[in-house]
Amino acid sequence: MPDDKLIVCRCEEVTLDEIKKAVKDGASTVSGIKKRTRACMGMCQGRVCQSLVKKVLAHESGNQADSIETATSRSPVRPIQLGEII
Amino acid sequence: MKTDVAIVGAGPAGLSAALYLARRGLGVVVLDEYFRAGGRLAGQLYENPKKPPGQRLWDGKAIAEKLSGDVKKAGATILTGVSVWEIAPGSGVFISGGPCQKIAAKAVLIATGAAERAMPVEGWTIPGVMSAGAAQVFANVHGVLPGRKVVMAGIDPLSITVAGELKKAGVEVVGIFLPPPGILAGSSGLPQWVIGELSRSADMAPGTFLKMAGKLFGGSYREVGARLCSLAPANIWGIPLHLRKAVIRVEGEEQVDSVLTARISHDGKIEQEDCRIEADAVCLSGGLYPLTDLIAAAGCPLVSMPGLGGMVPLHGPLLQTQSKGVFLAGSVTGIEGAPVAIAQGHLAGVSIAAFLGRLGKGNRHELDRAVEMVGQAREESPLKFYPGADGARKELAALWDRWKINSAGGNYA
Amino acid sequence: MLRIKGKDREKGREGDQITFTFNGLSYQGLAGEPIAAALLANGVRTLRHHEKSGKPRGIYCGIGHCYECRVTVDGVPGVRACLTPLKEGMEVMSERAGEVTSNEN
Amino acid sequence: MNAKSPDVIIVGGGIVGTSTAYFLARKGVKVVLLEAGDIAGGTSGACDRAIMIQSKNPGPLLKMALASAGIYERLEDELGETLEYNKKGGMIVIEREEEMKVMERIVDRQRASGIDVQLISRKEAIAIQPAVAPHIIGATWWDGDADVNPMAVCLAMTRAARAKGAKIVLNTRVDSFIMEKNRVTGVNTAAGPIRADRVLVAAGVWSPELGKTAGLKIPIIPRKGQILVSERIAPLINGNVLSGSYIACKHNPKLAEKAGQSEKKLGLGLSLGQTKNGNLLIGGTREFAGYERSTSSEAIKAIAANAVRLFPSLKNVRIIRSFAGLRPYTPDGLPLLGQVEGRPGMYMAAGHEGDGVALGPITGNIMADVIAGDQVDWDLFPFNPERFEDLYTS
Repeated sequence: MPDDKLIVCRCEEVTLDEIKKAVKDGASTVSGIKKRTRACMGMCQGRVCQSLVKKVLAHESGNQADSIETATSRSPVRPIQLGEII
Repeated sequence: MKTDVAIVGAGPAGLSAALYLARRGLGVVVLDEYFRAGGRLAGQLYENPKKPPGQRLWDGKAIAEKLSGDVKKAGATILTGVSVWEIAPGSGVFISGGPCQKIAAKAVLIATGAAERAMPVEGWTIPGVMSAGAAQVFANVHGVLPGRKVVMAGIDPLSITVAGELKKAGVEVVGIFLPPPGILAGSSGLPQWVIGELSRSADMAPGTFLKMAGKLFGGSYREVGARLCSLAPANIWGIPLHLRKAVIRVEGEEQVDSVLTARISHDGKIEQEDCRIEADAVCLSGGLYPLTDLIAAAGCPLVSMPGLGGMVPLHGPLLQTQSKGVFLAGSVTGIEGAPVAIAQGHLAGVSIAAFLGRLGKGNRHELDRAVEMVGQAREESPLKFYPGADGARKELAALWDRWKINSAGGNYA
Repeated sequence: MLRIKGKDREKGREGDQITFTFNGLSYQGLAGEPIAAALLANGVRTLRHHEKSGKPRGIYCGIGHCYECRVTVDGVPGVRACLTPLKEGMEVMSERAGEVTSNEN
Repeated sequence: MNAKSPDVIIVGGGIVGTSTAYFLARKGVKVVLLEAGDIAGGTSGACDRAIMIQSKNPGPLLKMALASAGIYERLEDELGETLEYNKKGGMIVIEREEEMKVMERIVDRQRASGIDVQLISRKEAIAIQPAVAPHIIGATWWDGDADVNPMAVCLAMTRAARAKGAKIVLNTRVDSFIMEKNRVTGVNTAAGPIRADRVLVAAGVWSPELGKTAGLKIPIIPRKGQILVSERIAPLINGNVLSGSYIACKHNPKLAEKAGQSEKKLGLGLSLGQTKNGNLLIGGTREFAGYERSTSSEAIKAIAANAVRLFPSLKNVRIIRSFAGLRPYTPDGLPLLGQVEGRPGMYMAAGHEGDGVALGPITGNIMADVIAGDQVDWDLFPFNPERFEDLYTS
């Protein structure tokens, strides 16, 4: 399957190929992938793709997926309209 | 809005905790993002072979209706269509879409359940491709089918169950296939691993479809081996279950029109492109993981427990967390079935009542009893989602004890 | 129609047949069912287009986590169609690239 | 670690460290950059994207910011990467008469320094920024302000440095200096010691801890800034926007006294910009809260209220996350740049507080000259690390 056609992050349309390239560029954490590719930075905030990103990181570094730290969760954990919180 | 306990999630765990707490006379507000209480209970209907005859039917929708009715009768408030965006440990939760901005509460119960793991395939953003869980919700809860001709990718208890339910509802289920092999599918793209997992869970499977799968794979190793060698699909109630074929691409412009499959070797490599199948919907299944973002944002550490479905918040035997006054119940503590979630919800309720000093001295036994009931629910559970759950629970308990000792006892006796 | 007929119709507890619009076209749905269910029942799968690529998107997770099904409902953008109950006369619109504005006060 | 020691060790992979590595490597100097985590893993990866020059205090800092802007203008071509650099101007919106007075003085001084910043009327401001609240009484505007993706800058500088022979070592914390008497001769890392004649400390807020191991009390304190990120929306904000209250308080701390208790503690002031992707970055706070990087509902709500007051239509916009960065504050608001005389071999480039993005490229450029021993065209006296009397503890 061509990696450049397989979307991993649906929100930001980041492909497997781009994530692998980010790993080669030095990313070793979810946050490193985020800043290089924008994966996990869209509306769903990684609820869909973070586990996939971790799998790629683990695979490329020869570790278990569970050894990759989950990105820090920060509020708001759901999108909120500014008008709702003022 | 002010109350004693704010409960996030109106699924089996949250409702069961609410029922206990409201009956104890505590103020309870249950919050849920969905517009109806019940959570994933709503889509469940199966028989539990481990229960005595007469008690085997598990009608999730009826249970959800009764539970939420009882909760309201007991005096609790259920707010639906409300999203919780932050826990303020010790002071409540912040909400969006509700009648106010904050539910001030002395204790908070997080019962946010699980989310589905993505199982991507090229073309999975095309409309008509949805998660297996979504197909289940639309068919079983809303009475709307995902399509007329459906392909399922990803072989696990959920996907087999959903495929069966769709077939029963009149959908032509073209087949259940492996996910595309590669990094993202990992072991779930390997025929051998899939068979192993299926035989492990199928011997105590709920529902006819999984029992069929149990008959197919729960047998001898020789039979499993034979299945591995065979390119012909197994057959579950007329649905072809392909252990040597994977969906490798979904095609279509504005919506799904076909699916490309490939033959897969024993060790999970694409041998050759197989054929193009016409379909108007594709369901993807990758299993479940605990939805922990809310509790993690409150600063609770997550620990890796593959046996519980992934990262779970560190918590104690009484479902307490490191944040004082914040408790957990249900699949957020690890993926398990609804009966376990109900028992955990009850335990969380008793535990919160004790935390708030409302249990009463003579009622300490209620805590022990509630812990026992969770154990019993686990024993009777018809399905283990992940192997190694028991070991993971023990490991978690040990981690909790270590934290408690290191932090000089924490806040709990 | 993708709606389950007959006895299984009781599966949904939703109410009467009502009329709503999606991108200006008129559809029938059941009051109280999620907007996404009503559209799917009518065979409408594309709910929006991706803001950057313009590629069509529809229901994905079905339970409010993925935000793929967000639409504009009666002028309010970013509403999840899978979580929002349908009401008589609702005006539902796709969100398309460049159309997601938040300028109106 | 490696057989041949480098000429220069750079500690820190933020915008200062990576740009110094690039400019040194461009000179052919053998550089090793050591980063405890990832490139842009600290302050440079948790800031807004404004290169707001008109808000700088007239003087040496402003002069440097202008030179930095010159580097930015050709940096995309030079590095061959897109950095989302966009010179689309900047506005400071003014709500109150007392802010206006402060801003008038600042604008006069800046114009005298050669920046063509304008004080514009309420009507003119609304024409440029249609979403701004009608209650403002005026604004400033300067075409020369810009914005950039700071993470892209750090990553591109790193790649370019690497291409020119620099060695970039990630996930490797520097624990201490190797000293021979007062001379710095290398660093100790988790992966072992590395020797070099010259070591640059570009570790931002994490510099003081390292400084201790060389008997230095580096007067940098972390100042937390919380920022909200919105969903992608159609273009709404032109250029960068700051609130006058923020600038006025920065230049006239007495004005800050008028703010409410909570506002004062948070150091609330609006900063607003829109990324190429359409997300709004809505700031922000300036808090002394140690090294913790959590965000709080208190701050989120305060930032939201402040933003909606100045841009009412933001009330319909969803925020999808928040983050916090630690800005390296110094007591006199100027970074520490140059050689540390009492510690031969040690160089410092840290303490830019919120000016790191604007000043990063020029800082790297100057430090490369200083470290390489080339002619330095800048008067670094105001930035001399030794201006702090109690710098040396031993």
